[in-house]
Formats: sequence, C-alpha cells, structure tokens
Amino acid sequence: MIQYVSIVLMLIGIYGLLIDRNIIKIIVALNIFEVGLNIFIVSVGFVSGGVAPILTSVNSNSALIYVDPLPQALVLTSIVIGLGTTALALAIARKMYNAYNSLDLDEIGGMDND
Amino acid sequence: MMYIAYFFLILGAFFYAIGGLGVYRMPDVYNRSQAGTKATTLGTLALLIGIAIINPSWIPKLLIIVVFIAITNPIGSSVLVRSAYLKGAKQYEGTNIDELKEYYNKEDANHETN
Amino acid sequence: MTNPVLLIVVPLLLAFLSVALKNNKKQLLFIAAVFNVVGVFIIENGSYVIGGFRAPYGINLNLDAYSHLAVLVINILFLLIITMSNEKTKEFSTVLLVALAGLNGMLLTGDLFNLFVFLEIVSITGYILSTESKKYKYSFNYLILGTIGSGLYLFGLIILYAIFGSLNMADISFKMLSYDTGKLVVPIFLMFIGLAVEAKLIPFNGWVRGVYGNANSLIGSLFASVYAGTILFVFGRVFGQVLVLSEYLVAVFVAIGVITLIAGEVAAFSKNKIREILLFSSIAQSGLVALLFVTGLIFPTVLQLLNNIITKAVMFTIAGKISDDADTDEADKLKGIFANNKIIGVSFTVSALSLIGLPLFYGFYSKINLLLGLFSKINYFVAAFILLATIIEGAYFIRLLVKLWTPGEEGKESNIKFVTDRKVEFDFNKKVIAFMLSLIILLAGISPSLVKTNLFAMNKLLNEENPSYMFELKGGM
Amino acid sequence: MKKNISSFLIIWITWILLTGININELIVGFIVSALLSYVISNLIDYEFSFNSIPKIIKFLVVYIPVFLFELIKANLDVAYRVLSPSMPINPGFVRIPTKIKSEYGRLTLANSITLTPGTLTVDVSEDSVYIHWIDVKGNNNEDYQKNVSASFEKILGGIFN
Amino acid sequence: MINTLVFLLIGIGVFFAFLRLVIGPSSFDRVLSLDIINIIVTGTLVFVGFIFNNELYLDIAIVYAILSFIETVVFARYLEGSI
Amino acid sequence: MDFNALILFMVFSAVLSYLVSKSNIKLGAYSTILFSLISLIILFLGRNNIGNEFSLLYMNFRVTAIGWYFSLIMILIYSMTAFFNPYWMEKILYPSSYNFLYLFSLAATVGLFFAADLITLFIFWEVVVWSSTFIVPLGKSRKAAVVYFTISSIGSMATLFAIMFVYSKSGTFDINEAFKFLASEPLTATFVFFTFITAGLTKIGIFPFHIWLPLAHGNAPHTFSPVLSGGLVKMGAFIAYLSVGILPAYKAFSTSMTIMGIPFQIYLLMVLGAISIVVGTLMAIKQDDVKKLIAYSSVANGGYILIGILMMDQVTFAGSLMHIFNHAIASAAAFLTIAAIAHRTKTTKISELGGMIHKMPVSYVVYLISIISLAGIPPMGGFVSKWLIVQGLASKGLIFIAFAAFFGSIGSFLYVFRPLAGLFLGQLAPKYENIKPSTLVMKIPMVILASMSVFFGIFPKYLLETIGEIQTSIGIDPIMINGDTITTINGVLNTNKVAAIFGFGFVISLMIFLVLPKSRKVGLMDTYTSAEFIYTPELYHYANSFYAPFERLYKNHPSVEKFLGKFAVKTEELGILVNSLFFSHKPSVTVLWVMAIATLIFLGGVDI
Amino acid sequence: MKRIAVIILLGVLGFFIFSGIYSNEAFTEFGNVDLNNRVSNKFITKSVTDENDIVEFGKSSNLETGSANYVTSIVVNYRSFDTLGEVTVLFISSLGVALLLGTLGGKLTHKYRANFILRVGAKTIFPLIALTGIYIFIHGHLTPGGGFPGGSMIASAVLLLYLADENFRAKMSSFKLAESFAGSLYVLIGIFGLLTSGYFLNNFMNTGVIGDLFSAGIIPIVYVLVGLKVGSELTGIITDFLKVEVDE
Ligand code: NA
Ligand code: NA
Repeated sequence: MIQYVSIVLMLIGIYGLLIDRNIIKIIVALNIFEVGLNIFIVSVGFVSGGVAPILTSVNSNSALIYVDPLPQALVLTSIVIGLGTTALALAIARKMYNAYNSLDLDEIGGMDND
Repeated sequence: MMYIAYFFLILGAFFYAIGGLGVYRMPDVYNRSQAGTKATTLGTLALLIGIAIINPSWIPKLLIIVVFIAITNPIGSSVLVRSAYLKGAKQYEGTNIDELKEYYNKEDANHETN
Repeated sequence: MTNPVLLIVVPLLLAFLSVALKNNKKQLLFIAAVFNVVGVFIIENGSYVIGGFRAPYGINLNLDAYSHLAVLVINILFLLIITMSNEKTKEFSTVLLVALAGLNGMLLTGDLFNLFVFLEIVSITGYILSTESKKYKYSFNYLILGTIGSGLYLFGLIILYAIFGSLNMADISFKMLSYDTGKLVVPIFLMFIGLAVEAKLIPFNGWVRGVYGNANSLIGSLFASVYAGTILFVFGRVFGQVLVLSEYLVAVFVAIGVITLIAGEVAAFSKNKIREILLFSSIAQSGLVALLFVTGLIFPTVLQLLNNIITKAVMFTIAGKISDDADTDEADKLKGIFANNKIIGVSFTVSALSLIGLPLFYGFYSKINLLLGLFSKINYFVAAFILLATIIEGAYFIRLLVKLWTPGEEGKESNIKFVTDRKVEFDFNKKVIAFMLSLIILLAGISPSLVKTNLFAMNKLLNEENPSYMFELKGGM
Repeated sequence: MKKNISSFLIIWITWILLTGININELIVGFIVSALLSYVISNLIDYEFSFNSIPKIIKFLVVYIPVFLFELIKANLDVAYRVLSPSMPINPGFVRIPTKIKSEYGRLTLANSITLTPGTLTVDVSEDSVYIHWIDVKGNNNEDYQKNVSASFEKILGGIFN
Repeated sequence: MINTLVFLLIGIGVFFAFLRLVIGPSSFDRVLSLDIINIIVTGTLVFVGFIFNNELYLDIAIVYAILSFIETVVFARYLEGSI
Repeated sequence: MDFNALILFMVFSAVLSYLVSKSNIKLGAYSTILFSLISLIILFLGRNNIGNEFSLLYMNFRVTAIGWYFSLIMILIYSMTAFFNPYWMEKILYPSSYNFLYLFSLAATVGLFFAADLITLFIFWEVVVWSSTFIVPLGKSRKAAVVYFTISSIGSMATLFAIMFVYSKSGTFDINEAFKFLASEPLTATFVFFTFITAGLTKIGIFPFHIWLPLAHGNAPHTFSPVLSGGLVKMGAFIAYLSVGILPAYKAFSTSMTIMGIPFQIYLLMVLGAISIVVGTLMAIKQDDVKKLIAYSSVANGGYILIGILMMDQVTFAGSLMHIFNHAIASAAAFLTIAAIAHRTKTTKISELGGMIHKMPVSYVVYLISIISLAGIPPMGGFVSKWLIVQGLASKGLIFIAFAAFFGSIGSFLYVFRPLAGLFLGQLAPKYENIKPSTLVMKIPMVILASMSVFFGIFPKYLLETIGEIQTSIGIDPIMINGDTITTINGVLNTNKVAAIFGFGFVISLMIFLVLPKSRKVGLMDTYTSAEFIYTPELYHYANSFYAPFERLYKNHPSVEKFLGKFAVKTEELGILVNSLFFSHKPSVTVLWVMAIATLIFLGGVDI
Repeated sequence: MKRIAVIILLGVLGFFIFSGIYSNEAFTEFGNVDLNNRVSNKFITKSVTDENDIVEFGKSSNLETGSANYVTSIVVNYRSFDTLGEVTVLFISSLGVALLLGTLGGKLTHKYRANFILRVGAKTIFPLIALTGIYIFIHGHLTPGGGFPGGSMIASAVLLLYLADENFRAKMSSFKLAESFAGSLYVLIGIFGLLTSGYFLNNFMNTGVIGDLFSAGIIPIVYVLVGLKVGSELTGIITDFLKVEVDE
C-alpha cells in the first residue's frame, strides 16, 4: 500500500512539473517527487514485525527481526542531496526573479531570447 | 498509582481533543489560537505526567519536553496571532475594544520598519 | 601510495581547505589538478575497499584498465582545460575542486549508489558552473532535469536493490546473469533516464542547448569534454559492462542512440552559432558513443569517446573565448577570424577534421575501428547511420571552418583585408595547449600504432582480450 | 564571566537531563557546555540573570503552583467554551500595564497570560502587555490588570526585580 | 483499552485540527492548526515510545517539538511579510 | 628511384614548400614548380618500378601499370599548372598553406593510385578530398567548398561502407584479394559494386553528383581549377576502373539480366554516364562564366570516360583511358588560358570580355586547340579518343549510349564556339585597352599542353601503345595500332590523314580571312540609342543571351541543384524542428518527453 | 484538456511501473523482505569482517563497528564514503547559493520588528536548541540521529535568531572556518585510516562495549564534524537567502 502511495506521490510530483509554469511550484513539485521517492526507498526496507534498527536496552540483541537499515541510510543521503539541490534551485529562482521580474516560465521564455 | 497515570494519560488526550475541537469551532483566528494553545499545553503536560508516573526513568527527558513546550507554545501562538493582527486577519464581529491599534499606530512603537 | 581514492579525496580536501584559504584558491585548484595527473600514472589497478569493509558490503573503488584509462584522460584534460582558461578559474576554484573529486569518484566507484552520490556532486557543480552565463532560466532547467533524472536513476536502483539485495556493481552484475533480465525493463530504463539526461541523449537533454550555448571558454570545454567524457565512461561502465541488458532494451537504447546521433547532426547542420554547432555535435557524439557501448563494443567506443572529448576540449575553449571577446559566436559575423589567429585556427581545424574522422587525424583511426567492430557484429544499419551522420557532420564543419578561415563576401575574391573587425586575442596558454592537443591528434592519426601500443597495454580493460576487429593498420590486409 | 558560568551551568544541567548520569557523558557534557556557552556569548547578546539559587527556588515553589492552577482553570474554561453550544464571548484587544523590568520576567508574564483563561499575549512593550481577551471584563487598564495578571505580576515582580 | 481510548481522543483532536487546516479560511488559520497538530504529534510520539517501551522516541519528540516551533515562527514571520 | 622514396619526397616537398613560402612567398610558389617537375621526371623514368610493392608507415603500395599511367597524368597536370602559382601568390589568402596543400594533395593522389589495399586507397582518397577542399575557398566561394566536400563525402562514405563490408566478408583489405569472393555472389556483388563505385561517380561528376563541378571549378582559385578539372576528376575514373576491373563485376554479374550483352548493373551506370554527357553539354552551352562552361564540359567528358571504363573491352576501354589523358591536358590548358586572362582582367565572364585575341594571341591559340580537343573535333587528341569510344559503343550495338555520345559531340560545337566568340573574338572592351599579354612563364605550360593535344591527335600511337600495355597487364586484348592507323571492328582511323584534311581546311579559311575586306571597328561599349543613355551596357554586349532561343528551351528544367538545395533546406528545417521539439528552457517539455518515451518503452517491454 | 492528457499519460506510466516492478518475484511484497537475501544481513550481525552470531547491547565489545544504531553504522562506517559525498553535496550547494546570492550585500529588514516575546523567547530557547543539536550528533551511534539532523538543528536555531532580530548577523567567517576545518578533518581522518591500515576512512579506533558513549570508534568524531559542517553550511544558506538586493 505504502509503496503504491509513494509511487503515486512521485507521479503527482511529475504531474506538477508537467503542468506548472511557476518556478516555485516546480520546485515544490520536485520536492513532492523526492518525498515519494524517499518513501519508496524506506518502504523497500520494511520488514513486517521488524523493529527499528537500533540496539537498545530493550531491543538488545541482533537476533531480533529488524527492518532493513540500509534503505534508511540511503534515504538519509537522498534527503540531504534533495535539500542541497532545493536550496540551489531556490537561489537560482531568486536570481531569475531578479533578472526577469517574473516567476512564470512562459513569461520568462520570451525574454533575452537567444 | 497506575490509575493515576491512566487518569493523566486520558486527561492529556482529552485536552488534545479539546484543543483540536477548539481550533475547529472557535469563531476567529485569535479565539482559535487561545483554545488550541492552552488545551494542547496542558494536554502535553498531563500526558507526560502520566507517562512519568509509570516510567520514572524517563523523567529527565520528559521534563525537558514539558519545559520546552511550556515556553515555546505560547511564544508561537503570540507570534502567529500578532502576524494575523498586523495583516488584519478577520476578527470576530463582537470584537469591540482595540487598544493594540493605538499602540501600533504610535510612531515610536517602531513596528513597521519601512 | 597507490590508492586511487586519493584522486577523489585530495581534491576534496583542498576544496574544503579553499574555503579557509580564500586567497590561494586558484593555486589549490592547480595543485589538485597536477596531483591527480601525477597520481593517475602512479596508481595501480585493483579493487580498493573503503573503510576496510569488503565488497559487496562496503563501497569499493574499481580501478581496472577501463577506469584507469578514463581517469587518466579525464584528469589530464581537466588540467589542460583549467590551464587553458586559467583566467576564469578564480571564482569557481572550489566548485572545480569538488567537480574534480566528483568526476574521479564517478569513474572509480564500484557501487551504484555511490555513483549516484558522485553523479549528484558533479551535477550540482554543473548547475553552479552553468550560472556563470547569468542565463538563469537555463540553469534552472538544467537543475530540474538533472534532479528528476538522478531521482529516476535512484528509483530504478532501489528497485534493483530490492530484487538483488545489493548495490555493488559486480555483485548485481553477477546476480543478473542468472536472472530473467526481460523483467528488469522498468528499473534499468529508469536508471538509463538518469544517465541519459546527463549524457545528453535525446529526448532527455532539453537543458543542453541553453547551458552549452552560453558557456564561456572554461565552462563550455569542461562540460563538453571532461563532464561529457566522464558521464559517457560511466554510461559505458553501467550499461556496457555492469547491467545485463535484455535484447529489447538493447534495441531501445540503440534506437535512442541512433536518433540522438542523426537528430544531433541535423540540428547542428541548421545552426550558425559556433557553440550551438559544437553542442549539437556533442549531442550527436554522445548518441554515437552510447549506442556503441550498448552494442557491446568497448574498445572502439573508448577510442571514439577520446576523439570526441579531446577535440571538444580544444573547440569549446576556442569558441568560448571567441564569444567572450567578440560578444557573439555567430559564424557569419566572425568570417575570417582565424586569419589573425592562425595557430588557434589550425588547432580548431585539426580538431574538427579529427571529429569528422578524416584520415591522418586520430578520428579516422577511431572511426575505422568502430566500423570494424560494427561490421564484425553484423550491425550494418548502425554503421550506415554512422556514415550518414558523418556526411552531415562533414558538411557543417567544413562550412564552419571555411567561414572562420576566409574573410570577405561570398562570390568575391577573398582578400585578407576583409577580416572581421571583431578583436579576439588568444593568450599564450590557450595557444600552446590547443596546439599541443592538435599535434597529439595529428600524431595519433599519422601513427596510430602509438595509440595502439599504449592502449593495448591496458587492453584487458576493455573486457575484450585482443578484440578481433582491432584495426591493425600495419598488415591490415 | 558570571553570565558565562550561569549559562554554562544551565546548559550542563540540560545535558545531564538529556543523557542521564554517566561519567563519560558528564565529561563530554562539560566540554560541550563550556564550548557552547562560550560560542553563545559571542553569537548573541545573551542577558542571563538566573544567577541566584533562591530566586530559582522561589520561582519553582511559589510561581509554578500558581501558574499550574491558572493553567487548569484556563483549560476548564476552554473546555467549557469549546463544548458549550452558545459561547458567551466579548472579545477585544486590551493593554495590561506591568511594572516588571526584567526581560525574562516580562516574557514569563506574557507566556503565563497566554496560558491562563481567555487571554493571549499579542505584544509586549516596556510597560505593558497587549493581549487578546475572549471575554473582556472591566472598564480600564487597571481593571484589566487586576482581572488578568495581578497574581503573576506580584510573584514575578518579586522574583525578577 | 486505555491506549485505545487515548488514541481515540488524540485522533479526535487531530481530526478537527486537520479540518481547520483544510478549510482555512486564512493562512493564519492553517498555520495555527498545523501548530496544534504538531504539538499533539509531539505528545503522541512520547506516548508511542511509552507503548513500545523505547526511550529513543523521546529524542525524536524533542527534535520534533523544536522543529515545529521554528516552523510556526517561520510561517508567522513569512505571512506578515517580514521575510 | 624507388617509388616509396617518390612518395616520401612528394610529402616532404609539400612541407618544404610551406617552409620556403613562409620566408619568401614567391620562392615558395616557384618551389611548387620545381618539386612537381622533379616528381614528374622521377615517375616518368621510374617505369621499371611497375610491379613493385612497398610499405610506408602502415600503408601498403603496389605499383601497377594503370596506377603509373594515372599518376603520370596527375603529376603532369599539377606541374604544368604550377607555373601559374607564382602569379597568384598575392591574390590568395594563405599562400604558404596553398603551396603546401597543392603539393600535398598531389602526393596523396599518387599514393591513391599506388594503393595496394583498400584502407590505403581510402586514406589517400580522403586526404585528397580534404586537402583540395581547403584550396577551393581560397578563391571566391565558401559554398563551393562545402558542396564539393559534401558530395565527395557522400561518395566516400558509401565507398567506405563497401570497403568495410568487403573486409568483414573476405577478411582482407588487399585490393586484389578482397573482391575475389564476390565473383560467386551476384547479389552481394551488386551491392558492393554500387556502393564502392559511388566515390568514383561523385568525383567524375556523374549525374546526379555533377553539381559540385561547376561550383568548385568555377570558384576555385584560377590556378587550381585546372588541377580540379584536369586532374582530380580522374581519381574517379580510377575508382570506376577498380569497380569493374578488380572487382570481378562482369564475372559476378554473368548470371544477371543483360542489355545488349552488358549486365544491367553496369548498363545502369552507363546510362548515368550518357545522361551526364547530355546534361553536361546542355548546361555548358548556357554558361556565361567560362570556368563554369569548362566545368560542365568536364561533366560531359566524364560521361564518356565512365562509359568507356565500364565497358572493359578492347576498344572502348582504350578510348576511355586515352580520353582521360586527352581531357586532362585539354581541360587544364583551357583553364590555364582563362587563368591567364583573369590574371590581367580579373574576370572570367564572357559578357565582360571580348577581343582578347588582340592582347593574348598565344592564349587564344591554346584555348582554341584545347576546346576543340575537348569537343572531340579533329585533328586534336580528344577526337581520337572520342572516336574510339563511339566506335566501341556502336560495335556493341549500344545505340542509346552511342546516341548520347553523338549528341555530346554536336552540342560541344555550340559550347566551344560561345567563349571563342565571346572571349577572344569581337571587340576589346575599352577598359582592357592597356593590358599586357600573359607572361613567358605562363606561356610555357599552355604551349606544352596545347602541343601535346595536337601531337597526340596526330600521333596517338605513342599513347595507345602505353594503353595497350596496361590492357595487357590486366588481361584485356590490347588495342590494335599499325603505324598511325587504328583498327577497330567497325572502322579504321588514320589520324595523319584526318590531320592533313583539317590542316588544309584551316589554311583555306585563313587565306579567306586575310584576303576579304574587314568591317569597320566600333568600340564594344560604343552603343548609342536615340539620345538615351544606357545604364546597363553589358546587356548590349553581343555575347549576352548568346543562345537566347536555346536557353528559353530549358528555362525551367528540373535540376539536381534545386533538388539538393531543397534537401539542404529540408535538413535545416528538420534541425530547427529537432530544436523546438526537444530543446526548451522549460523543464516540462523535456519531462513530458521523458515520460512519454518511458511509457512507450514500458508498453513494449513490460509483461502485464 | 492538457491536464487530463497528462493525467492519463501518467496513469498509464504508473500502471506500467507497477507491473514492471511487481512482475519480479524477487521484488517481494511490502514487508515480506528476507534480509538474508540482502547485504544488510551482515550489517545486523556486524560480521562483514568479523564473524558474529549475535550482538548484544551493553555486552558485545570491540565489534567491527560499535554503533548501536544500525543506520549509523552504515552511514558512518560501512558506507561512510557516501556520507563524505553527501557532506560534499551540501558543501557545494551552500557554496553555490553563496556564489549566487553572496553578491547581494543588503541586509534583510523585517517589515515588522519581531515582537518582544519572540525576541526574548528566541534568545532563551536558542541554547536549548543548539544543545539538542549537539546532543544529537554526539549520540548518533546510540539514538536515531546523527550529524545531519544535529547540524540542521543548529542551523534552525540560528534561523530563529534571524527571525527574532533583524540586527542579528551570523559571523559567517567563523562558520566558514568551522566548515572548512570540519570538512578537512573528515578527509584527514579518512587519510589517516588509509595510512595506518590501508583503507580510507577505516575505523582505526577501538570500539568499546556497544551502547556506551565511547563505543563506536571514529563514528562520534565524524558525526561531530559532520554536524558542525552541516550546521555551518545550512547557516550559510540561510544567511545568503536572507540577504536582499541592493539597488545599483
Ligand atoms: Na543530477
Ligand atoms: Na554534462
């Protein structure tokens, strides 16, 4: 179920990319896509009945069933990378707004056409 | 002892419910904020007390959470309500007195910086 | 000290340091580039485990002859390009240091997820470098496409992980051998999209025109040469060596490659601006290289890839410098520009002729080899398409060269005094290195045995023991 | 220096609350707290005045119970208003004068007002607290103050001034 | 049993706050309801940790509380036009 | 001297010439004369090298009789034309590079003719193409260079495909070995035959590849047009020879349908040759620019040559080989006279010239001889070779082809006469009153080439003997010559008698010309109308609309140029389409493509 | 119309993605994963280089990686090279933001000055948030957390200060220095491992008893560095975004 949801979320992000002309909305759409992807990554590591992959005084040995920790590590990387690109995208968006005085890609397209 | 704990747990949850309901039912953003903030603060307090009773070893961290919520919750509401006020969010029709307006209109109040 | 990880981490260390040592950024960049060039000659082939955890559990670097050749070429070109456009490196020194680290990481890593990380690093440096032109809408486009592309790559990779339980290239490759790869169309194609965006394959490459078309001498040549080379080497690694492709996907990728090749050449044909001609030519070359890799030809593809990136390094540097100085790169406004810059003109010409694949230039050697390869695989149609592309390529490059060499109006006797009034002056670095590279192209063309003996030393690389179609020039009869 | 030490102590105590008592944690916490309090003093104008134990004790012993009582009262009030079908309200924005000078005193006052029945602090000035009041009772600011914050004002004034 | 009741009540609170989040009408209403939901979630995290007998949830709750506070402030300052 | 030394010498002479030019341009130009003449002598004296094999770098060579023959013609043309180089140095953009490319392309042609393997052949072929491509735009036209290169590329890529294909089947590049297996595989042979010969067709300028000739010949530097037309075109003939001589075409096609005994594959190309004759002739007639006119005549003559080579028999083949020589020297000489005129007048347009006979009588005579030879009119060499070709065709009953050849001969009268009248005869334009005759150095090659045309027209046996040896070397019965009488199945030609008759006629007409009274001279632009000033006196030049009624006949003729022009436009439009479809600054465009393609591919590759 | 077409396209695409994924038997249904088929299997028992049957909290000691948090053991040990890359991504992104926005010199002026409550509240709460951040990255091997969330906490604490006081300016030079120092040290630790054991980023320190603070070798050190670095970088990004254009 969660996997279906995550893929649908990715598609929603792509949908946003396809129909939005506003730069900020496109960035948001991209983030929705990434969220969907990240959920998918985590979902791939889920094990029914598995516990969070941290040894504690309660879950104290490796013989227990744990969920796959690797996708969780990967998703951490994915999130950070997404954060970095989003920051950069926003910075570019701001420069675009300064340069073209618009956030609408259709409007911007008409300017400095080369 | 357990029953006291349960009482607190249910009390906390009850105030969460009241908080949510209050946010839903109150007439304007200011009143909603009032209801939500108070109820959830107390709700958290009660809930955590309940848990602390059953699980005394958790008390230090629970204490941090409680203190933190008690400080930040009202601050957050204040900041939000002030923004709403400054932006002229709709007030309940029966709101008669407004001494804040005078304060913000005073020149030296220096709230609007540009 | 022969661990290739240093090629990645030393530039990275210097990148971090460069934030503190603001005033010596340029020197740090140069030091790193030289370090890596020296390093590529010292490192020894092998699998290098990081952190001490054996593959497939830990990440390992895979320095076989293939990646060795790749890092060799890429690092040398990187050094040459930053030296050629030395005057432009200051602002981007740290970015370039990170890029150098990332490029080496992409080439060396033996782990598909680690590849994703390095791909992102390199892409982000690309986005940043692309903003130099101040045409932000193109950078934005590049960023969005790059991100969605690598997102899809990751999506595909995670599916593979769920199926094979591993991220290690060799491990996955091995496990795929006993798997019905016909069922892996979705994950592999998703990964393909990710690399195809960066590798400039049609229709995944919408960003290329805006970004390449406005790049200056430094950034254009870096993109077209070092970045493009790296991504194609990686493409060859992933889709030519690691992933086992079903017949269906091979057909699909070859079709995409052919379409890219022809569409790229046709688009280049319709252009007048130098950088646009070059960028479409790059697109076409990417299509060519990608399809050859997918066809299973490693050796001749690498030869062709080298041809592309060495020549593009020269040509994009020159084109970028021209448009930096003359404020235009429209060939029609730059007629006869080489009359005053003969050394540069000769370098550009040699590069272009090599790219077309004319004899006496290195490109001929690679073209013959790839044709031999294709014919040995009975791939006549692809060969025919490549030759068709060569005709178009020849037409527009000759048209460009003739314009840039001969001033004056069409139909009038040329005379030197009609040279364009646009002042373009090339500095010493550019002249020397561009000329040196064109000399290498020429030498390698006249005496391919030079290339052959050197490449045969690393032949095992190419996972083809003594390729049967190797163009043995002497006694080729 | 005094400021640094007090902030250091507060931070260290917080650390201990977070980690529990353990020799390694204490050492690490000590280092962290020292560094952090140093950095904070550089980063912000950190006016710290919790520098006497009696004040803190007074705060805990006297103020907290009053506050808790008010908080419970407030919530019963909220519960009533939320659940009652007809809500008798007479909202308004009013000014409550205060004599507390300390920043932390005024902050505590403001927060306390927010958490007590029917009132919510919107802004604080040098000498007043501006609140939103669901059911305004009284005719002038002194009335308001008496109805809203008199008990807090008294205790907090004792602690912070 | 107790747990179910607790979850039920929490659910009611979140549900109505969420309704407000959806219907608004102003952005301030939405941010407010989000803030309320966040606080409820914080408490719920602690409660879940209590049920799983896993102290690690407390750390998560602390972080969550901090981030939700900052989120509220950011939204408020954004909505008033200060950033 | 060994020929590997010859090739090395030629390459180094190119480099040397470049270096000399860098210090002194004039000296560099003279060095091209010297070096090409030395090469010519070495080649001529080194005939004993025939049969030798040698290697350079990775290239393999084998000296054959026919290769030697072609090389000789090529070096002859280059060395004769080189005499003009010194006069063009200051008019050419990059004189040093010109000298280098001039000698370098010559070296490459010799390498081509001596190639022992297909790769070597292809390498030299392409080297000639690109080195000569870069000479063309040093003249007037960039477009010409592009068209020249592109059409050449079409040919060479097709040929490369054939080479690779043959290699992949036979495992060898050796020219003599590679094609052998085709003898028993008619279908494969047909494919290889057509692809391999394409480069040759483009170079000869066979319809529909002929369009580059007028462009390139017409716009190349005046000193290079002779080489292009007289020399380089002949490389195509060499490829054609390889395609029927070495590639066992007749053997492979022995089971094919035949037309008058010729396999249809070969006949098809002969038809193309015939069309080239007709098209070349027709187009030559309407040219105003002499250089273009001669270029079209080259197209027509290329048709003859191709047809002759394709026959691979005793008479026609010999005629063709002879025509290669005759056409080379005649067309080179004709272009040289144009160059000589252009050197003084700066133009090559008939409508801007006239009366040059008064200023450049030697050029006039040379031009007259050459163009007569080109047209295949007795008593010049061109007549003999064309006669042989027509004889050969007629003997095989190839009436259609023979008719085209005949048509070409008639048409050539028309195009010969036009420049003759327009350029040399008639009135001298006032602005050329004071021009000087061509220099002595220029006269040398012109006179030598013209003399050769006459000499081999009267005494063809010296040439035909060599050709006979070539025929013997490749297993064809040599042509029969007895003194100055050539005997074919259908007829006998005694060139001496023919020459005597024409000589007699010439003397008679000269006497009539001298005896009869001359008309009064009026200045060429001395044109008055009733008190109105004429703004465009050129229109009143009598050479204007010389063949007006004729030109009207094919005003809207279908043309390959137009077709290719449209093709180029379509390619450009396709490029623009590619651009607008795929390259947008909006990510949505690309993402849409990605998703659509992905959907399509999953549709085909995912099991549901 | 366009929207409907896009939705249909994506619907079809989604359908094929589902089919394409789930047609693989090896792609088990959600939750039915058998870790024995995955490399993670050995991460759980910490037996990539050692052989362990079972790892017990508070008992097992000197394991190949001492982190009680399995995710952390992957992030900072088994796949620490990824993490170095991840740090680099953030580093380069913040650098990019600085290159783009750093030229903007103006200071953000809040439209409304922060009210008293926020001003004082932020100062009060700041140390707590920062401390929590530090706590998180120091305990990354014991609790869910680590360098990245810890660093983000620190940066968000700074953000709070920005929101509360328009006169507040983070001393970017110090942050830059911290960033540079932390990054360089991370690499140098890796190189130290390479020099001592032949493996880059080798965990060259002893690992104690699993569950102790000092139990994970270089993990806490790396996480402190990562935390500092991430904190500085995010602070830099925030600072750059709060700049405004100066009219020229
Ligand atoms: Na990317
Ligand atoms: Na790229």
